[in-house]
Amino acid sequence: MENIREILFFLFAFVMMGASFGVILHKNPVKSALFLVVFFVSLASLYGVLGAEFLAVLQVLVYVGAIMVLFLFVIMLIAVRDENFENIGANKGKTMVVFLLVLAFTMQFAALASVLSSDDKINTKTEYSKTIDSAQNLTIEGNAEVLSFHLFEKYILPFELISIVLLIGVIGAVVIAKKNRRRLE
Amino acid sequence: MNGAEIPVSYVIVLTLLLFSIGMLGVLTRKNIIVIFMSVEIMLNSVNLLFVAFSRFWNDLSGEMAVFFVMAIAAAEAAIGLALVISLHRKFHTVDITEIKELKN
Amino acid sequence: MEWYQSEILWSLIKILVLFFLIITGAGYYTLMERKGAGYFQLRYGPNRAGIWGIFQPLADGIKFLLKQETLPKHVDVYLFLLAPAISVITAVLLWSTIPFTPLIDLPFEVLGKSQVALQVLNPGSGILLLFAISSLSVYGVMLAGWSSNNKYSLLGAVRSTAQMISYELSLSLSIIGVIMMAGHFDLYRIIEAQNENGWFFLSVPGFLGFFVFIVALFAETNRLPFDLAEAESELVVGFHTEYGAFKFALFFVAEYMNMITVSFLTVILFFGGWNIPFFLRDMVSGMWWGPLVGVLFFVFKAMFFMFLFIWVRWSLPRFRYDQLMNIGWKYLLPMALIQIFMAGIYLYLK
Amino acid sequence: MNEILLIAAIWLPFLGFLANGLLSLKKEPASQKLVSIFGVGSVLISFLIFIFLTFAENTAIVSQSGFSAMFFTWINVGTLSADFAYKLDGLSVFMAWIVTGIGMLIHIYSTGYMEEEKPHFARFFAYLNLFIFAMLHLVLGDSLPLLFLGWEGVGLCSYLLIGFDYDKDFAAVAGKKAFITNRIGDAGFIIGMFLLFQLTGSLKYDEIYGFFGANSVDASTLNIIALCLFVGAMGKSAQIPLYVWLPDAMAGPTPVSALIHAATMVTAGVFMIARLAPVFLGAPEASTVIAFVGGFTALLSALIALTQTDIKKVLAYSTVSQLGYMFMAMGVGAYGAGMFHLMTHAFFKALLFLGSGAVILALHHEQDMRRMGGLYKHVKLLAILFWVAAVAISGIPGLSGFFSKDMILEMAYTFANGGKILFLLGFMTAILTSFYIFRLIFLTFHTSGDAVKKMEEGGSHGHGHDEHGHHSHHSGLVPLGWNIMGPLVVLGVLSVFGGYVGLPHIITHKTPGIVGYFDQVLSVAPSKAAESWHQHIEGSTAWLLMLASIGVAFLGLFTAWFFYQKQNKVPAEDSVKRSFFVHLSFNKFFVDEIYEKILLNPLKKIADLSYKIIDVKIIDASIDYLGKITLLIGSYMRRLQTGVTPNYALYIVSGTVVIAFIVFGGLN
Amino acid sequence: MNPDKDIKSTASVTEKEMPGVIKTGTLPDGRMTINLGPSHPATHGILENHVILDGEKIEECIPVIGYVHRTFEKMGEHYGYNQFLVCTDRMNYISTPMNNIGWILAVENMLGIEVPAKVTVIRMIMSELSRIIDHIISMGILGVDLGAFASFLYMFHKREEVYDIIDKLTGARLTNTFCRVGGLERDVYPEFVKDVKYFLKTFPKVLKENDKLLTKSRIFYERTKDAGKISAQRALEYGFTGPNLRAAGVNFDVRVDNPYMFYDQVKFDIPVGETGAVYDRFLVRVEEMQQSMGIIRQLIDNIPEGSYHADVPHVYLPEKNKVYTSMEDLIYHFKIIMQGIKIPRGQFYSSTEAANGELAFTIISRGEKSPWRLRVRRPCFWYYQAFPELVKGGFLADAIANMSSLNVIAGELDG
Repeated sequence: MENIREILFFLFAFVMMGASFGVILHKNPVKSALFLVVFFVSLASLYGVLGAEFLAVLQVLVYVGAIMVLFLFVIMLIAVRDENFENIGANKGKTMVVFLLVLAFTMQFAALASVLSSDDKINTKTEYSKTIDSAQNLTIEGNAEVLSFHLFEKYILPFELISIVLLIGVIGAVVIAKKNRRRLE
Repeated sequence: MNGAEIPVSYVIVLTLLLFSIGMLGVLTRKNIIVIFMSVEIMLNSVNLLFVAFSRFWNDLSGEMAVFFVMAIAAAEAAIGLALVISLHRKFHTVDITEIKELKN
Repeated sequence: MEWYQSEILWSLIKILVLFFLIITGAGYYTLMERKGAGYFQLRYGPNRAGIWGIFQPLADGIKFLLKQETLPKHVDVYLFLLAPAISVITAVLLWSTIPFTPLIDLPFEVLGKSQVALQVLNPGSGILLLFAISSLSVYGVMLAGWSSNNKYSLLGAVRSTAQMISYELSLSLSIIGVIMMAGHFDLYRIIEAQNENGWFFLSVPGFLGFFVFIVALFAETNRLPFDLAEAESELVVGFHTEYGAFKFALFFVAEYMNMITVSFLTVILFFGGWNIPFFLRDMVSGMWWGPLVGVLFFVFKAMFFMFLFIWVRWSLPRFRYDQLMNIGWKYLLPMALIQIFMAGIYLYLK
Repeated sequence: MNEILLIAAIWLPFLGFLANGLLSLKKEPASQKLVSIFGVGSVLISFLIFIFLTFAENTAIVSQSGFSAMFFTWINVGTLSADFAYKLDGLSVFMAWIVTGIGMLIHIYSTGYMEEEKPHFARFFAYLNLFIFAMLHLVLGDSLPLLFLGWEGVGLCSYLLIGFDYDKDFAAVAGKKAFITNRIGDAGFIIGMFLLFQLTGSLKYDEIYGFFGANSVDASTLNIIALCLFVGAMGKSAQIPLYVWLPDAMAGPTPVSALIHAATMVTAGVFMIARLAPVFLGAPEASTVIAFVGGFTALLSALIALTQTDIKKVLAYSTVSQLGYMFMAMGVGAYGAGMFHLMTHAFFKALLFLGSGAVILALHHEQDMRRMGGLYKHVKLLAILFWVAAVAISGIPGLSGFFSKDMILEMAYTFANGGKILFLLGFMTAILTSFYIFRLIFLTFHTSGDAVKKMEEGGSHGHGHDEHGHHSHHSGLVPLGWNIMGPLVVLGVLSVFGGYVGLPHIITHKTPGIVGYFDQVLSVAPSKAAESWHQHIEGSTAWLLMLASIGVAFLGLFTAWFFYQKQNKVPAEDSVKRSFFVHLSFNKFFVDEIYEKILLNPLKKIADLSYKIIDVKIIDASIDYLGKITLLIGSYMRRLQTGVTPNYALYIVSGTVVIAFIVFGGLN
Repeated sequence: MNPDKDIKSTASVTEKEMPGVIKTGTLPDGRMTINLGPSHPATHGILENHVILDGEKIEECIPVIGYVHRTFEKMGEHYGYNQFLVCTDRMNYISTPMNNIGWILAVENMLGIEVPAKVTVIRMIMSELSRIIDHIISMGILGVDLGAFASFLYMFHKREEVYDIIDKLTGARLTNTFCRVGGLERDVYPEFVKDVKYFLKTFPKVLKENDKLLTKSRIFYERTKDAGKISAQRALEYGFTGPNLRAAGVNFDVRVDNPYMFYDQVKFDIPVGETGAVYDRFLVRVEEMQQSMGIIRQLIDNIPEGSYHADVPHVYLPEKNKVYTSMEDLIYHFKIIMQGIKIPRGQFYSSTEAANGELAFTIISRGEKSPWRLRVRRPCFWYYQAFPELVKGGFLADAIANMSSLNVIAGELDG
């Protein structure tokens, strides 16, 4: 039980890797989107493992509950067909360039990770997620409260700005997606 | 549960890999929606890094950043998908290589 | 610590008990629905299997189990099979976060414990987690609709998705007033706050919130007048047109499970959960079994809302797609926002 | 409370402007009733508030300090600070009465006059309200910047209203002309303002007064400042040489001519000089210049007015001429007399303009006096009112104009530097004034011709400048409603009795009431004003002067009667060859043409030259070469632009990798 | 939706746009084609509609008919005049007695038979009863299609009572073939008056309940008030009759404008709608039920005494026991059975106001035992033409409501 968090970390890490490969490799966009859902759910779990429990819930609520539903809605709405992968094989030169570039990118930034030794560990300590009868009183620790103090005191301006951005986003989406009266062609 | 457990470098490597996978998706796929989804992968890998460092330094600002990124991502998804719909309405396709309006 | 005092065993027992409860509950809820519908429509409803059709759920279950499983040729097999599972899993997960009893001080020890509360998981983010899980349930409907490869199913799925997007917002906003008044996400705290200050339903923002909440719930659970996803006269039966036998039963059961869960949730959020109304509270205070009476009230209150679902379903016509959207965006959402504003005023005045 | 009322009174017309402005944006014409309520109501309430404030106990308006109301800070840079703060004292309340009072009457009048202009009704009232708002800022602001704001605001409104029929060329051109001419004046005004700021360190009136009270300043400095400020006044108040815009401004609807180009805005220059009396009192040379410019303006424009045939043109030149009188008064230091004439002039000139508007309206937008005549039979009340106004302006005793004009002439006579010449100028102007105004009356109302008949015969003539294209029904006169005649009657009463606030001292044997009032409220230099009054001329001389001016007034009347009533002469058509002087007068002494020859053409040549050399040869060419180089580079870079989005993403990634190499230095 | 549009536009889907018409699929621009029917829960009877959907909006709708085509008209040209009755039973099978009566009146008018007053009164009572049960179905199904089930069953309860009456009277519930040329099949049963009165007493209560559940329901109102509007002009152009025409605001009723039986002697009002929308059609039908009850109330106590058939032995079959005992009857029996009813040469047209609209028969006779040419004007056929125009531009759900409230009966539609 000592290193259960580490085990969980690796579990979710591998699920996420697999899911993200699923996203970029699957022909069918609906399946891709579903892999992305898996990716998000395990990312949320990973947040939980790292102790950011409020964000974990938020991740599920926002990404899985809203954004991905929207994605799937759009995919279904415009009835996207399967993608044809044959062209990728045909254009080998470009594909190779892409792979090499991404590899170079990864290697470059991997240098960053080496700066930190493996002794630097993340503090995952939070007192939350306990069954009610083992906590003798009703006090339950979570990081939601601390987070809210941060949000509404230190970051109140960004918070308000974000709300405006969201509003603009909503209006913009409506304006863009609104159908022109005359059908094209 | 005794506090510090997961080395921060693990998370960095994980996020790097995820980011690169997302990037690969962006560069190789042709379906706009899938590219969009790959961008989301990249975005979320960075979020993960934020969370990890936030816990590492015991400073909640990192988590705040994630919070804001999520909000922005929601707006971005709404706008992006609206764009996809109007693109599809205009070109009847979501294949990015077939949409070459920039060229002319 | 003896082996039997382990947390895991204890949780396992609770899980089993609650799972049994929800499965039977959903079964008998279907009976209640059919009996209720019967009486609403001048007929008897099921009355063959046992007295008042008491074994009808069992018979139905067996029938669904024994029916031939068909798998249409044109479907996307994995997702087709996954969809009902997702529906049921999210329904059961939701159930696991509902606190059914307060912490009861038993006069005797059970498995080395003298305090018992019937709840599998009490997450710190409480109701947020509940909403997070409930937001997953749309995937069941959506995947069923898409993977069926059927026009009607797809339309049902698209409708359901749009509906979910529109109403989840109002649903989430409608409880903000409650959270503000209780000061916590935790369901226990919410009930305790009502124990002290009276039901939230009785306060102005709480009433408004309840109204929005209950309307949005009808939409979220796909019940009439919001059952557009499976409107049988328009889309045959919408997203589960291609489903039969046990796969269909799973959708069916999940729907009823969800209704039971949200009925309990309504009571928790607005009607004080297990809190006992009027003078009765004083009569049982101090007794160790006092909380059990509270639980009884809890269930009765929830039953009322379960009945409400039936009542509304058999009385009202269905909305149209655009009306649905209008109500969601033009009425419920502003009302929910007003409710938040009023909750602010309420707290300020207090 | 009073402060709030004051601010409310000033901003109410703005609310009216907003309401009507919004209404004018509607696609279909807004309800005229609604627009009228907003338009008239806001000005009416504001007028009532000013009445209340004047007689309220604790305002102490009739004093030098008055009271001020701070609204909000506008500019605060270094030592310069300007607020939206208002100052209600004896001078400004006097102007506020005129602006809101006459403004309200003209608003009421406009509801009748503009009735046909359905699509533009709301827009018109929005502009009018905005004008009142700006004008109130001009007169009530407690600092020069606010005055300048109002100054520009009224200029803008004037421009908008002159060009109200912006789809007509002449209206648009006239609007532009007014605007540009005013800009020339504004340049002088701003320079003067800056110089004043440099001198006194403030632009607030109270502080300026305080400065002049405490320090004595060299006259030469003040002369320059005063002249610069006067340039501004020239533009706004149409003095030589910047008067040319005012006659053209008659392209606007007649109520606009009455309100802006006769009663209120054009007097802004006079008001400004009164407001800054300490500056001008300390600048005797500049004052002399002002007096003479005023005198010559009066004479010149009166000469032009003699032969004009357009009814509104006559009145426009008359306005310029009367403004000249006012400046003459200001220049000789008779501020009280100047302001007095400003007031009486506002009454009778507004009456004249509105009356002419009524005539024009009644005759289906006919403005040419040659096509009028005999109207007396048809519109008796209007003719009587016209007579009242004419008698008032020509200086026949008993009516308002006589008192104020006489006072100015007297004051000019006593002026030390060339007072006699000034008197002579004014005297000649008086004859001419009397002649042209009665000429107008006879031609319009009394000659044997019959305007109605002419109109019906020559129905196709509708080329008057205020022509609106409503020629569908030429049968008879357009009836004039109560909302047109009502304001006229009120103004008529005012024209008759308005002068009695300033009965001459030779009758009452004490300082005339209005002059005393202004002595009190402009007490910045009581000694000077009082001095000029007390060293007044002998009683007999005064009687003589008065008799002379009465005489010339009657002379003008008689001459006009002789020519136009007795001999029944109608001015010749445009094409007829005239004698030299008449030709000169008829063509406005060719001032516009001279300006074009002397000023505009050389300027155009310089501009053309600099365009050909600097623009084309230097600036354009260098940019062309830059462009060519860019094109060259672009022709190679173009191949990177595939139009396929992932490729662009690929470039981004490549760039990132390169940057990463540079930053992290390779693969260690 | 503009009902005054050119009629051509209703069929603007080209072959290219919708290949093969019947195929479902997705058009290149993302529009979806689906088949409403032939086996869809909302198409009561077998109707097929090809619908092009843009999202939820209907862009095109092409109705296809003929699934229940049974060649009634041709059959009529081979059957005897009494035999054709069974065919009329199967036309509008939810209000059979009215179809019978319509046909019989046509034949009797051709022959010039004067039936006893008792027969006419009973026929009128049957007509109005079947009008009520027809409207019950039409309204109830509308509720069901909008998701409100309860009202349907409340009303169906009473409908069963009417069926019981019909059952007792004729011996069959659905296809009763009760009329005969020259009279009725048999005399009314003794409790007939009591049964009908009981029905009249209890039915208004049910209508009231229905009012509460549907008419006054805000959701129902919002759903139906704008769906399927049609102008009076357009409705006339399409050849609407009956309740659907009246809902569009045209006051036309064959019972009044061209009275037959004793309709000129009873008092009743004709309800007229305004917009022709689903809600108006619904209200018109509700009111018609009230009026029908009024008519029955006026008649039920005044059933005259007398025979249940006219004295026309060459047309009306003699009683069976008389056939065995009386020579004359035996001969008539033989002649009617073997040769049928002979009708003089000529052309004849007769129309009645059936529950669903004007039901008319054109008979061209050449003196044979069956018509030389028979033409039936079936009201549904005219309604269904307008269906595309009514639903285009509306939502899918509106189309369903329209189909229910037009009350298109497949048996009648396809002929």
